[in-house]
Amino acid sequence: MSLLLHGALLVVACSTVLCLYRIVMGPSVPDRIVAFDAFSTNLAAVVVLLVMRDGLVELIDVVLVLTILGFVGTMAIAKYIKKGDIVD
Amino acid sequence: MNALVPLPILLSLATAIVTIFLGRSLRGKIVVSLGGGGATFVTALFLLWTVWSRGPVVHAMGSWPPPFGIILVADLLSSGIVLLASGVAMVALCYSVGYVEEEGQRLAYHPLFHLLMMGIYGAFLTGDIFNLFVFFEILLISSYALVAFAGEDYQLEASLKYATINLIASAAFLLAVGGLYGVMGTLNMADLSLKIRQLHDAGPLPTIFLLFVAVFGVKASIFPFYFWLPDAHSSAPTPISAMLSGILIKVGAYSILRVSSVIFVPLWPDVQTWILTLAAITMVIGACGALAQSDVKRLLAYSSVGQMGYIILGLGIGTPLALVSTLLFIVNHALAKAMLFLMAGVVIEATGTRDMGGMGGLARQMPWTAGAFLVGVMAIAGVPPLFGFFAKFLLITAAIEAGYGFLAALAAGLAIVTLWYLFAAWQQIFWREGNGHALHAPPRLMKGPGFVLAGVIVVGTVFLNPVVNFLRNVEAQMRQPANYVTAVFEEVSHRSGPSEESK
Amino acid sequence: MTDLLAGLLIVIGTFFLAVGSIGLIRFPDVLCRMQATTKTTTLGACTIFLAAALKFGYSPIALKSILALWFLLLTAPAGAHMIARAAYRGRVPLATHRMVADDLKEVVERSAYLSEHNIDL
Amino acid sequence: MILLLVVLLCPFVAAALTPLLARYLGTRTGWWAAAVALGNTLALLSLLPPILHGATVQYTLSWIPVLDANLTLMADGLGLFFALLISFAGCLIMAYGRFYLDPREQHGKFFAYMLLFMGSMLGVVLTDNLIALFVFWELTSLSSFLLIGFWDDREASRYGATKALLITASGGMAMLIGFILLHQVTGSWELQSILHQGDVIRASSLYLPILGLVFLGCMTKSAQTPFHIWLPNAMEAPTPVSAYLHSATMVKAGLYLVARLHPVLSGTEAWVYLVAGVGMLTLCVGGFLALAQDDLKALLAYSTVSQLGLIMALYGLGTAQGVVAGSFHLMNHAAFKAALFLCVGMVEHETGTRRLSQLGGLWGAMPWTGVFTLVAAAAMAGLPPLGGFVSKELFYEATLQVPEPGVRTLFPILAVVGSAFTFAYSLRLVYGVFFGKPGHPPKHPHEAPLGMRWSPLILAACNPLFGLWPAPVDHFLLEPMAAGILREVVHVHLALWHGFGLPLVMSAVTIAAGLVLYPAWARIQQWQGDVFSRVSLDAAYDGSLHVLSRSGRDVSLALQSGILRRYLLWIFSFLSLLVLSTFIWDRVSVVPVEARSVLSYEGILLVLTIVTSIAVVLAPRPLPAVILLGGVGYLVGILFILLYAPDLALTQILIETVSLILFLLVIYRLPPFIPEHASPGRLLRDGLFATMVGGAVAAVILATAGQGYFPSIAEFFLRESVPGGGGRNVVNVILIDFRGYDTLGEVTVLAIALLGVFTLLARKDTR
Amino acid sequence: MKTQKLWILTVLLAVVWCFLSGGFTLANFLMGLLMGTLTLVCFRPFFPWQPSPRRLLQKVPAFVRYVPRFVYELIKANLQVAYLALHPQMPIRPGIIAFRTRHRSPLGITLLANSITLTPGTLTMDVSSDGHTLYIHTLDIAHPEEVREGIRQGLEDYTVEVAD
Amino acid sequence: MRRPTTLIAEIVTRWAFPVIFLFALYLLLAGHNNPGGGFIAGVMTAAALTLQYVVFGMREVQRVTRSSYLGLVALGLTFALGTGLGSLVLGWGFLKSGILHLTLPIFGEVEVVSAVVFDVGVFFIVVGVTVTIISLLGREAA
Amino acid sequence: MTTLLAMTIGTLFATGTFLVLRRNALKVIIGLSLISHGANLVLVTSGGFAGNRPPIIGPGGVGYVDPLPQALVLTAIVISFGVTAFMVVLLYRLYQRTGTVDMDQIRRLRG
Ligand code: NA
Ligand code: NA
Repeated sequence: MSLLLHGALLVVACSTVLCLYRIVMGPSVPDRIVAFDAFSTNLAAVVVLLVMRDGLVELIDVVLVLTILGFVGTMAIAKYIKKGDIVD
Repeated sequence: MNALVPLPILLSLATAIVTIFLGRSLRGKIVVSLGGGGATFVTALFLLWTVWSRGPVVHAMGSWPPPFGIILVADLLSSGIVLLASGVAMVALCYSVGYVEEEGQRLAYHPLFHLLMMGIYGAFLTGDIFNLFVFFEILLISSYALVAFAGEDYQLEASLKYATINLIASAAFLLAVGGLYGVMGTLNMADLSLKIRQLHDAGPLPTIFLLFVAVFGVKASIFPFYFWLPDAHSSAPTPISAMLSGILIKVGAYSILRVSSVIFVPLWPDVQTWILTLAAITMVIGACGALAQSDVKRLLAYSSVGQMGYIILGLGIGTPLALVSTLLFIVNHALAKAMLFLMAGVVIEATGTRDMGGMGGLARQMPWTAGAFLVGVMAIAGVPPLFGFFAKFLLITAAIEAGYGFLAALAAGLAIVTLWYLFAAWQQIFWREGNGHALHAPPRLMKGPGFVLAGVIVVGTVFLNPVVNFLRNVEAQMRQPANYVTAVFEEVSHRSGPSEESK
Repeated sequence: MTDLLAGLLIVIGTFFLAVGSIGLIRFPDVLCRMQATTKTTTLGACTIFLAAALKFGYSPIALKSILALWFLLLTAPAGAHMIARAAYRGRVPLATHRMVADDLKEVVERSAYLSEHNIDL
Repeated sequence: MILLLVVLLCPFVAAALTPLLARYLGTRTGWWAAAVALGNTLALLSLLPPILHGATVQYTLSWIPVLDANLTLMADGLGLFFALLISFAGCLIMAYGRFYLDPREQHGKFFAYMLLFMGSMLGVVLTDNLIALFVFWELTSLSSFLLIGFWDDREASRYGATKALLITASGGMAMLIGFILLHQVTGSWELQSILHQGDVIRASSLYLPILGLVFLGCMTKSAQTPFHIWLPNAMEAPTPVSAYLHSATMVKAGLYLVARLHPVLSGTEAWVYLVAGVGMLTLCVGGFLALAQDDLKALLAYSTVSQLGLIMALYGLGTAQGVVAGSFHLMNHAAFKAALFLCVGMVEHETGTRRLSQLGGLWGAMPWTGVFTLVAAAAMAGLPPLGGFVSKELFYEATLQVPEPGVRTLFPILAVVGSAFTFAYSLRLVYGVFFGKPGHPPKHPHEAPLGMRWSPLILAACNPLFGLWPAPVDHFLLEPMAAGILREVVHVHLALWHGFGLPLVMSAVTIAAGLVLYPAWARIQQWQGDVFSRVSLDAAYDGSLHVLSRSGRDVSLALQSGILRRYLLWIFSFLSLLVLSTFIWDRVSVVPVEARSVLSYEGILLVLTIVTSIAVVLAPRPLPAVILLGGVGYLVGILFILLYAPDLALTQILIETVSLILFLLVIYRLPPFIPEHASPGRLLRDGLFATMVGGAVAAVILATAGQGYFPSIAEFFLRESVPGGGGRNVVNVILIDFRGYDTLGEVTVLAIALLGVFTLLARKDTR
Repeated sequence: MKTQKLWILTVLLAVVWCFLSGGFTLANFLMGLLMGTLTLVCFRPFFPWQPSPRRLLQKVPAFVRYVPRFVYELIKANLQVAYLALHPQMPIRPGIIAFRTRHRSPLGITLLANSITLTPGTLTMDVSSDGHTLYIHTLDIAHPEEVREGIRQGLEDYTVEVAD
Repeated sequence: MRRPTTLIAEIVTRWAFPVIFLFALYLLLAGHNNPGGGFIAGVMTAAALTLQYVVFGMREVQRVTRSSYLGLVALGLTFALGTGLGSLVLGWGFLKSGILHLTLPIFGEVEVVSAVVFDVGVFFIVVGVTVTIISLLGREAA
Repeated sequence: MTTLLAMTIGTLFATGTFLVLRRNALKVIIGLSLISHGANLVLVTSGGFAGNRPPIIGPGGVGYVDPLPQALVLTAIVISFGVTAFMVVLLYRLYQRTGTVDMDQIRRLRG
């Protein structure tokens, strides 16, 4: 199980890197937001995996927070992007 | 009695809260604000009296014993400077009532002022290095807000630059605190003092000490960290300029004094050369800047840079005499520079310009203002018999005695330059033929405070002996960090709170 | 048994997360990329949440995982919808050469026209 | 004796009262001031008897005993002489001033300053404590500043005031350092004690610095070449001020101090060469300059310079004879020069001009003034039977008996040359004003009012008195004074007729040479004009101030460029320099403590953080930059999880989201990133700086993190959290209990931020 | 106002509270009721939705039918995306189609829209201001009407029963 | 009236909001024993309110809440200062926390820590500050 | 861990510094945020990495990491948030009044 979790963490961490690639490369702002959203979801998964690996009950709140804030953040960015900002 | 120690801080906070609650009621805000300032001043008096008669007083927050809980320590140095700060603050507050426009006072002026004071008192009183960071931030952010208070372009600009530079300093502060904690495992200054004395190998502590000096140097506006000062001090609303120049920059000097006299005592030689070098450059820079100014507030601001150079120089020389001179400089500059700013505000109000070229001939219409301004000019320039002279005199003596002939000569030479630009400024403002414009009479509340400070300077000169004697006691107490440490740890045995019961 | 199931779910979840990210990289325009993330990334995360719930049984972790799962399912589509809308209205270049239909174009152009001329219907 | 204190404080108190009294007294304020001075004179006279018996009068008022800075008052012959001079001259000149000042002038201010000066000057000569002496010394400079600038609407007055202040204060500063060194050698600030330690001082390695620095102070105050340049500009002051401060008293403060320190500093070659040398030089330079002046007050100013040089030279000879001669000439000079100033004042008052080129033939219109001037000028020229003649003879005699061989021939020659100039300009003064062609003054000349004539009369009358009947002077003034200087009993016997000798020959030569020089004044004037238009000490003074202020402006403009980035470059580079220096000089070692290895995914996350933060830098627009910043924040939150800090992770992620929204709300209104137009060189430089900062920070971390020289206090928190704080989340218990004070501060910061934002946004007006 | 009907919301919130506090105990539930009430008191106007308990009960069977259908579509969707994302040629025919929905309640529209987003190849992009037309981005359109029909039968039939 | 966002966003937000707020309350109350605390709860609440602003628009939310958050800040500061001063007046020194052990019928053994009041003060301040700043800026941006 | 973290923090400081040295004031503020992230990480790093469970007292009470730096960082995070918020608004106002965010043009105060 621990090995599996370690592997899973590795894969998800790499997947996070891919999200980052999209955040950095865009090309458009909505691309970045989508990537950002995926990024935070991936991070939530990372945390859950960590929780499972170490049995740290205390960290589970972080998952909820990440999920919630991913949503809040996405909504906010989606609302406040300007036309001029959409395309780089 | 120990409960007296946190009172200046808490009173300021309470005053701020009440003034927030008062919403837009102008009269109520003014009454509460002045009342709170006055109460703080009285508390500070009591505190100093207590410390004078009983020795250092320590208050453990939450009754957690040091080094675990945060403690506030009132020794002669801290309680003395708290009194000084609260006095100047009271004067500046009275001035503010006449100076700050009604809308500003209805907005957040009063709470911000008291929160600034809270930060200042906290920084002076705390005995915990991280808590010092917190209070620094309190005083800094309120000063950013106050500098930008009237919302003019140049104020916003000054505030932004001021904040940027100080944010970097804050990061460096955290770096230093982190380093210190990593090495020493504690944050309490007294505990640090004890532990550092036990060390045989200083390890990375010199690095940390220098970082602290640099961080506090930003607050004290030492070269090359002073860039924010001319902008911020000249742009702020006048009573805030008075507070910033009079009191706030002293926090930096005070903190250097604290960490070097309590915590890093054995490491002093590692930083002394740096401090002396930077202080010397700071003195020169301040003089250079002041020579170039035609804006009266900017001139005063640069003069503050130069004066900080003197203050830090005395601190760097570090002999008892030098430290007494530094303390005397602090007192002198706090009173005189605050007064000069306040009077500059009066003059600006009267003439409607900050450019000294546009003033002139005011001595005829405003002889008392001219006189008070002259007292301030003399005090800063160190013209006898005012005690600014004695600060300068002691500093030069100390430098010579310690073998820093060059620094003594530099200090003396720059004193002449200071004399020159200040007297020239005074002449420009008060002499010459007036430009014939009708003067706008400033409210009485703006003139009175300056006269009070001028009076304090004159009376202080007459009764200089008790002042110097007090400062020598302050210095003697500072020189014996053991007293400080003992006072802090005696606290443990004295207290018995609920935590004892639970053990 | 639960461990085995949880392990399986972890594998599935991880797989979908990875796929979501790959889709995010590979798809030609923002709307297609969104298709990848809203579905696969959300499902991947949900699967892993479920795995945690399964692994820890009736426990605070499980309950919170389920809550997080529910929350994710509730909000992810709404978020995607908001982004897609903003993207389209902000005229993000789409892979139009591959698009076979666009029913929204006319509507958006009309509303843009209305708002440009300050017409409030 | 407390009388001493009364005498000293009386002028100060009177000065403070004067502005108030002036409201009632109006133009009669001068009488009040003169009365104060007269009272002082009488009081001081009452001290004469004990001092004649060789005693000193003392009184100590402790001021700052902890610094040994007390008001130790001491009157001996020297001090009392000066005090009498100051009070008596003050009395006469203030009485004169009452008429001199226009009724519309600010009498209150004028006499308040005059009294302030009188008190300060009395302080200089009556204190025994060097610190107190310095205090009064500087106060005389200050009051001189205020008095020169009395007509502050005149540019020249302000210039003169500043010049006098700067030069005398600079010298004062040097003198202060000299005093400090003197204190180091002798261990005392009291002259009583210092004056006993002549041998110690002369033997000390600090002797030369002390001599040089203290003498620098005396030179500036007494307008010795090359610091004489302030005195002519000081003539912009009202004439009573010139008479009082700039001829009779203040400029003699330097002489006083030289005399006072004579016992301990003289007796070396350095003393003679320096003091007498400077004095002689000043004598000649002053005379040479005086002859060519057109402005009467400028003529008198340079003449004062010259005469002060003469006295300085006499004191510098280091002989008892020199001291006696110098003291006597000092007395004479006070009498004739003050009289001359007052006379010039009357001429100016009545004719409206001081220019020799506009004056002439006034003898008929102003006979009294003419007589006074003639007598005083004759005394200055050294003609018998006046006091000036006697003192000049003594001067010659003293120069002939210099012990130092190097100057034994030079000094007499210089003495004659200087005196010849004196003769010449005295002649020019009298002849140019009262005889010769009538001039064309702006006002129709007539005699000055009677009240104005009394003071010059008394002063001028002193001159024949000193020459014809010197015995009382010998006995009551000169002997105690010389005794005070030399600290031994001196017998003086002055006589008008000295018998034939070399001095008399020299006097004859002087008069002859003076008569030769007199007609040459116009050519000398032209020559001086030519030279000084190209090079002069005044130009050097102005130039150095100009250079100073311009370089100040250049430096501050270069540093305070207004460009934030430059400030930050300074700060960053210095911070890193400080940090890195310790790794080199203090040999701080970088040996990281590795308590934990890095797991693969942890590594990835850390690298991801690094990459993301670099991506922030590369972001092309505000929005991506802000989103990437949020990404960094989230990643930092995840790092907190890796470091087992759930509270931190929560806080970090929350704060990051809220910050993101804040940024969004603002960049919604901000313009896009402007192109930086940064050259590759600048980018490289910034990159290097950034790397240096990052490296310094990393070095600090590696050197400190987890080094743990002592066990952390954290154990206490872990132990006490549940029993003492009632919570299992130790971080939270620390936050709201153990270190609740921090948290209180932290939320206060938030509240302040809000107040700040509130204020910023409440100001509705926009550009 | 229909304050009396708020209790059902309070109970729902209490359940959420139990999830949060890590267990369905009486103490937690009571605390949850308290907190739920607090929430409703503080932000009362944010909750215009007033469910009646009876209607809620009526919806249970529909909900039970909807959930498995939804999960099935969800898994199908993911496999499809995985296939498309990993396929070397990426055989997609994207496009945006308008879809008129039978839903009239906001809740129903939202439920449908979210379900569409989470299911195969479709993503709700926009909704017309009257709420009756959904604009759906589709990854692989063979024929627009086919897609519409798929949504109608695959999801809308079920969601209409649940929430309308 | 034009919608600031869309119907879907509004409905989802109506469902999400109470959960977020409850979660915030949970973090506030659990903070002494679990991750959380006044600050975290405060920001969480602020995030929830921000979500409302974003989705429903500034005007609508202000119509609904109507309250001044500046007062909330002052109230929070009063709480924080009050707990400190309370213990100071009682002679325990500033900010001394008291612990009360209670045994209640259903809840069992409950520990009431006075410091939690302080934490609640922190909560108020954080909510007030964050929401006010965001709404002020939002009003500017609108 | 220490070394890699030191590198990470160093990078945060370096990138922050680089951004702070840009002309655009927004970049400056973003740079400051990066620097404060770095500073917060410094604090948390300072205690070293002994321990492998969060400082929440539970059964089997050993192996907790040092809680004090965490508390300090929390305070520091909040403070830097407050200051950042203020600065962002300050920047906004400055832009409103001067029409520029170019720090090379915001230089009325000099000399
Ligand atoms: Na907490
Ligand atoms: Na907290």
